[in-house]
Amino acid sequence: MSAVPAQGYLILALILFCIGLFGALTKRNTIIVLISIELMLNAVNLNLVAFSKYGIHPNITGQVFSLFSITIAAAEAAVGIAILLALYRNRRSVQINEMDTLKH
Amino acid sequence: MISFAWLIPLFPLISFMVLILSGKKLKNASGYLAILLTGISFLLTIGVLLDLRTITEFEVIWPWLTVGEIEFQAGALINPLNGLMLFVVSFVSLLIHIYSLGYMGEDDRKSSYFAYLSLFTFAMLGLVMSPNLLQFYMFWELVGLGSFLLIGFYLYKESAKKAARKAFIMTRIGDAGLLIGLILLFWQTKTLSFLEIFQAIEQQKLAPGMITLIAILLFIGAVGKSGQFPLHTWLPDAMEGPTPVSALIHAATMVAAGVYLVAATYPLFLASEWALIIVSVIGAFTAIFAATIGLVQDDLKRVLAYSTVSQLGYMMLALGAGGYVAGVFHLTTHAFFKALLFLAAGSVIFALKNQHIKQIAGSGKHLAVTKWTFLIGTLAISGFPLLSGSFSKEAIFAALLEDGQYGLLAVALFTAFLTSVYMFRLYFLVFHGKGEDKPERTVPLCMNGPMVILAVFAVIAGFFGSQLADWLAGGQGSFAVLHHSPTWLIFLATLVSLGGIVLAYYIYLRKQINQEEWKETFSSTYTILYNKYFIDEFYENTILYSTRAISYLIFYIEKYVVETAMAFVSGTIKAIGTRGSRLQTGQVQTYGTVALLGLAAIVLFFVVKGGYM
Amino acid sequence: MDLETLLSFQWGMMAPEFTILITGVIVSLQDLFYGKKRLSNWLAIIGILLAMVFLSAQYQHVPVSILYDTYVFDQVSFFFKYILLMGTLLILLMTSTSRDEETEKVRGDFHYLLLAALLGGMIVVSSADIITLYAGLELLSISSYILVGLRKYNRNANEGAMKYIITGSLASAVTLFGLSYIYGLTGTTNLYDISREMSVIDTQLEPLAVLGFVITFVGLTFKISTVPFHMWTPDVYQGAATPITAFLSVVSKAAGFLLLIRIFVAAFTTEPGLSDDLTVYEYAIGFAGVLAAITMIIGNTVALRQRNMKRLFAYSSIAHAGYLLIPLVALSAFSLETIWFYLLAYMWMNIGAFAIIHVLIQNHQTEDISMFSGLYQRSPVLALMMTLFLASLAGIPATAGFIGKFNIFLGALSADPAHYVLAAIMIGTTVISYVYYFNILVQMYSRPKAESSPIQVPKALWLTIAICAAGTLVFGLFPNLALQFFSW
Amino acid sequence: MGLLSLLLFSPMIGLLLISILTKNSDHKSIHRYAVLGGIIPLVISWVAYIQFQGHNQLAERVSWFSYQGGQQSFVIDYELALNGFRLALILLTTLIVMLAILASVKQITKNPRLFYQWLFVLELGILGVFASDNMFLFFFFFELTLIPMFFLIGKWGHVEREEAAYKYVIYNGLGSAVLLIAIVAVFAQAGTTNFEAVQAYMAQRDDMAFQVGVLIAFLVAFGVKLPIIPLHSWMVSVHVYAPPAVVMIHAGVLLKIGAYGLLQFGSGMFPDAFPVFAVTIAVLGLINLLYGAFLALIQDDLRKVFAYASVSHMGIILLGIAGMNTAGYQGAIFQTISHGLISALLFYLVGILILRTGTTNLKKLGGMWTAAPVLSGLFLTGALAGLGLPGMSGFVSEFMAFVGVFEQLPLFGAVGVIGIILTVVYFLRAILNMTFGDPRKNKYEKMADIGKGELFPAGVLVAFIILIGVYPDSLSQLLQITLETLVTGMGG
Repeated sequence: MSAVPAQGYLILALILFCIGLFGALTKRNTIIVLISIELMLNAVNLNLVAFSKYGIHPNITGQVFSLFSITIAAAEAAVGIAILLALYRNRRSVQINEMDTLKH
Repeated sequence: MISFAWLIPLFPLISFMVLILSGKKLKNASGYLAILLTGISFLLTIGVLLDLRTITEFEVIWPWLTVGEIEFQAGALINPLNGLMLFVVSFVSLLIHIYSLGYMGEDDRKSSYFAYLSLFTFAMLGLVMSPNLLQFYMFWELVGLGSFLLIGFYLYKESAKKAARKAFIMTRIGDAGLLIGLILLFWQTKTLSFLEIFQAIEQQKLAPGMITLIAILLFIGAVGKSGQFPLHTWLPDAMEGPTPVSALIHAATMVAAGVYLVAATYPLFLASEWALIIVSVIGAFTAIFAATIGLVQDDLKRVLAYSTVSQLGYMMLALGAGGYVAGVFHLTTHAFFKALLFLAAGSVIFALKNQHIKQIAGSGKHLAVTKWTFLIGTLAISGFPLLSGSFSKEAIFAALLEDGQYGLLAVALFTAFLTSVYMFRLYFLVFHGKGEDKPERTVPLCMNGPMVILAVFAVIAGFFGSQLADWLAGGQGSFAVLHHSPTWLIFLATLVSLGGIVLAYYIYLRKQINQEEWKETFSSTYTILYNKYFIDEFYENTILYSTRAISYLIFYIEKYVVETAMAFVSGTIKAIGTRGSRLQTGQVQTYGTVALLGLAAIVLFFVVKGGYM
Repeated sequence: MDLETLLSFQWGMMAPEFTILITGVIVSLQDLFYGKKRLSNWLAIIGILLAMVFLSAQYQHVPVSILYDTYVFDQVSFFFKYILLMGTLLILLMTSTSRDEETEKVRGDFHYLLLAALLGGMIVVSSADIITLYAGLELLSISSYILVGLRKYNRNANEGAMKYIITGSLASAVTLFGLSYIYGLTGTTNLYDISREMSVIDTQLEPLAVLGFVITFVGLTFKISTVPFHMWTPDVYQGAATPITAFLSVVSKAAGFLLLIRIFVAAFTTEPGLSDDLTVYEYAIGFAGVLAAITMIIGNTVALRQRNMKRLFAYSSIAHAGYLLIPLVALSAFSLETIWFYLLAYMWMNIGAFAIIHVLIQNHQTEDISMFSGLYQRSPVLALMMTLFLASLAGIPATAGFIGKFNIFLGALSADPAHYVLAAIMIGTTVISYVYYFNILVQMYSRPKAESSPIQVPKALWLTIAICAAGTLVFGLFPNLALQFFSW
Repeated sequence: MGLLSLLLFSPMIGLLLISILTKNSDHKSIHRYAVLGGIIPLVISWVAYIQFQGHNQLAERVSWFSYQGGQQSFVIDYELALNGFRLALILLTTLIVMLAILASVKQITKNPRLFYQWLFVLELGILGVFASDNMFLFFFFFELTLIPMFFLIGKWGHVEREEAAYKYVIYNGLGSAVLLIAIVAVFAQAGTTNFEAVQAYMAQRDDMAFQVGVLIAFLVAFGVKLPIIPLHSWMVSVHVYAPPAVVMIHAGVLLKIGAYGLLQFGSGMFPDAFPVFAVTIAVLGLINLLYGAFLALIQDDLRKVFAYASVSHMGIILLGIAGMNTAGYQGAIFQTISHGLISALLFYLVGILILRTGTTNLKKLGGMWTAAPVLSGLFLTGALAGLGLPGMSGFVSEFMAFVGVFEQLPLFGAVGVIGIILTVVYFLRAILNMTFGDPRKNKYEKMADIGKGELFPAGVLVAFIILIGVYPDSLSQLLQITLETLVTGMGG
């Protein structure tokens, strides 16, 4: 057993998640927002791995799950960047707060 | 013959339907058609009366309306009282149909006129032969309709419109009482048939208080129809109608229907002391009250109208004092002489085209037949000895005396005095004096004829008092007694009547008593009387005003409460929409924040709910 | 896992999925090498039809699961796959003769992306394992992101796609976070195992179970666009091309609802539940009622203010999602039936309405409500059809929408305890919705026509509209067709 | 297909005739086909009447759809059946729709094709409401009337027609919303929506609180339709702004759904709980009666007068229902039919008046009789019928309603009777101001009287009004069985 209890990982993950969330909701640069979201996903991965190792029923599934989630996150990020590129080509800006022609 | 009695009202109905549907084409023939059909009714009535000497009561009924186990019926009930009324109605109606031929001869809407007249005759005939209160009520309303249509016959006149409306509404107020009364009676006795109701009363199935209540409610109906105080104001205004109509409806028949109602349900009233007292007091008050107004009115027909109100008060007074026969007797004689007076007045108006007695002063003397028949009528109503009015009035006085109502007797006598005064005022003013206006047209035979016939009846009808009592007793029972006056009372009555005539003679013909001076001395009294005690104004300012006030109150409730509530609801919905839409800023991070806050709120809720905090 | 085990699974059951997969591959290759757009369209349509044929063979088949219970074929998956396939088919029909210049350029992408999204949806529908579920969900989502942004020279499309992907990623992070807790508590990702573990869960860990439930649920509200993850809907719907909007509102939403059913109903309703004799589901689902209420109110009231048709339908779609949450809150024996029927009805009426909007947008180059003005004079049939769809959306009888609402109602009121408040809010907001639906009717029938030129309606679009109208009407008049079909 | 189904769907024939045959026709032939389409249901409904007199309820039942949920099954069938009340309402519907079509021939000039199409859909809905034998089907058709009415008001109405149409939709939508909740609540308990089956279920279950709750919902739902104060403002707008031909149907038939519903749903299904509401309904009835009457007294628009008169008359229906006995129910039913005929007549005449003068503002009208005696006479006839003159249908119904309410609640009855004095006042005020008086006040001196062709619908309505008034048993015999079922459940 490790010296660090399971709660430690969970709390770290939670903090990481919140940092990501904060970044995603406040940053004006869309790239940063996408990165923040990656951070949130990674927090989840941390959770999964921690549960997989120190959970009530430790097993390998959690790690498998995290592999899936990493892969999917990568795809998501790629699509995100692609869309951002298209947007940038049209608008010459990556500022997220300038994307507000669609509203009300 | 009597088994066909139910056919009597149908002829006028046929007349009405034919005239209303195709009257325009019939033109002049319409009058003759109406007369013909009314004449058939009259002949049938005579036939029925002949039968009635042997058969005292005849009833024919059909189911009319089934309500579960209750069955309301329609049909015809012929008993002596109804038979008498049938005779009066069909007879006077026939005469007036004939008279109208002349009076309305030049009117464009003659066919409508005769149609309405037939409708009224139908309704009135149906009314007096109703075997139950429901049918009675229905025809009661229908005569009101006839009256309404005829009052408003000159519909291009604003005053006619108002008068018609007023008549309908005022009588409807009374009708509401009648309706409540009859429904109450229905739930008490489970029937509306007159005969069964009387049985129920005999068997004392009803609580005394209930009887009183019902009797008073029925009486309210009678008050409305018979123009008794306080619902009398429509009757003088009803003079806006053509004069024959006033003669038929507002003198002889319909207004007497109230009296007839009390007479027809007399056992009910007899069972309640209070009801009788109220009837007699209202009657007496109306009698004197209307007579005083009649003293100062300047419109020929209005004087007659107030006289009618007053005489109807007499009849009520009689009935209230137990003078059943006296009341019905006076009803009958009144029908003749008042119809006569109106017809005579009608021919004055017909000839002179004016009905203001001061303006036409004396011009009546150019119309000989009219003058003499009017005089006969005036004498009769004033209670001049040996004319019909004197007999029926004496019967009333006798009934009052018998009942011990000395106060009311005094009132009645004083009213009789006033009656002679105002009637002879009318007579002297119209038919004596300078008379500068020449008649514009002559009165045709078809108008004079009915007047003469009625005059005959006005003279002789009084002699049949005791026969009438026997006749009525045949059907109704113990209360049908004709009271006979002691000699002193006859003497007193005659004195009172003659005194009035003499007074009128000195004031209006000899002018020895200066009326102008009187007017000034009693100017306030005069003003009050001239303005009919300001009753109309009083109603205007209280009932009408408050009705309108309530209307506007509700109008504002509608406008501000109901509509505001609605606007509030729709405003709230719109406001939510606006807020929600404003939240949609287009900033994706706002969207995320909202979601996060939502999540946080939910988590917080569960944390609190689970008790972890 | 050796080959023998692998072959022992009944792969035949996956024939529809394979068909879609293969069609997708073929279409993408075709697009790459030949670039014949019309061909792509027909290929996709044929593929879906084929898939439907394969699927039909599974009617009344006993439930089967493959890959160690990660992928199941049961009644639910069967019926929802039907909706997904049918919906996509209708949308493909709708676009088959599209004149839209912008979609023309990207036609091929459109087809295989649509098929990919469809495949994602089908995987979601059949998954019994969180991992597969998640993979399917993301396949659906990512394809949708691209679909929205497909018109890459259109600023609105860019913006919509960007908003979509940011909100979507946020939501999927939240979902995953919740799912990770569920995994942590039960040590498994298989829904059946989870449900078994949930019934023996340690009392101390109950709060965590509730937390996992709630967080996952909120994350998934993104997919069905209900409060609180609903705000992307109007922007994305407006930004996307009309057929894609239709796809999002019908197919993607149907998959989303099944996801909710799969995860929550399968995994959290086992007895005995928490220490106070409630299952986790019963304990926690109440909040979904509140979400449903707010969703219905927001969706319907904000829609009142819209003039842009796509935005209006976005809010309407939010509101409908709110209605659909009710059967989940008032969980009963026929909740599933109810949701399915409603989604089916919603598919007919919404795709039908979008098809007409699509036509009008192409004819007018505007998305304003005024495009409907005088439609009755220009094309009575189109106006009549639109009336039918709107009536159905508003829940007027003789349409499938009415029966759908009636089912929800019956479910809400026959549950124990009966959800009178939710039912009242639902019906009350439905009445509010009359106003904006009827606004369109007024435009069509009472306003002077905007242009006198006749409306160009491609034949395939007529077909779409006709099918949708028939569906709306038939299922409105003879709901038993569907209800009997469902309860095999 | 049974006769009732045939009747129910017969308006579709008219709809199809109009839709298929008149694509490019002129207005004249459209009107002609519409008349034809209106006659078909009329004829079939009379056939049904004849069959019914042979004691044939013409019931039909086809299973429609059902749910299996756990132990309970929920069944909804397509069930139609007649009773006297329903048949009377159906006859009223087909008649008034027919007459409304005749009225439309002159009054509807804008897009008559679409007008008639909606009109036939509306007729289908109304017939369905009255023919259905279960609550679901009732609601189905009830709701179905919403869209056609919305258009008929919103497209062919006057001035504020669209506001009126929206008001109509919102109020009625809310009303039917409440109705749906109640229906489904009952359905969820009983597993059926058949009227009789529900009654049997409720009698055996004996859950007073539930029944009272459901009844409150019914009261609100039908209160919107009837309408009961304060849920009435939509109805006034519709009366004023909808085209008169449509108001004929609206006031003549549609509002009657409220009364029908209260009786059928209230006392028909919850005979034990319904009497609890006797006093409430009586109070509401009185409020309606007086509120409507007082407002009708001061309106300057003839249509508003008639609208508030309707409100007032609905009070009498409520009073009759509050009687909770045969007489009261029969009065309410009579009033339903009678008011249908009378308001159809009045609004038919209003339509003609508008054709002549373009206005119904009483301040602008006056002394009309000289120019148009027959029209004025008909107006007067209508008003007299409305104010309950004996010999016309209004009296019979008012009388019975009052007889009914007097048994248990004499005080309410008395106030009600006094209230109907006001009826006379407002009707005469409006009609006499318009028809009587100085002809020089008539700005439309040259207005034509009612034409020969236009006389027919009015004549038919007057004939029915008088028929019922003179020989009410013609209607009451039809109702006996209905009333027995309504009342026996209540133990009296």
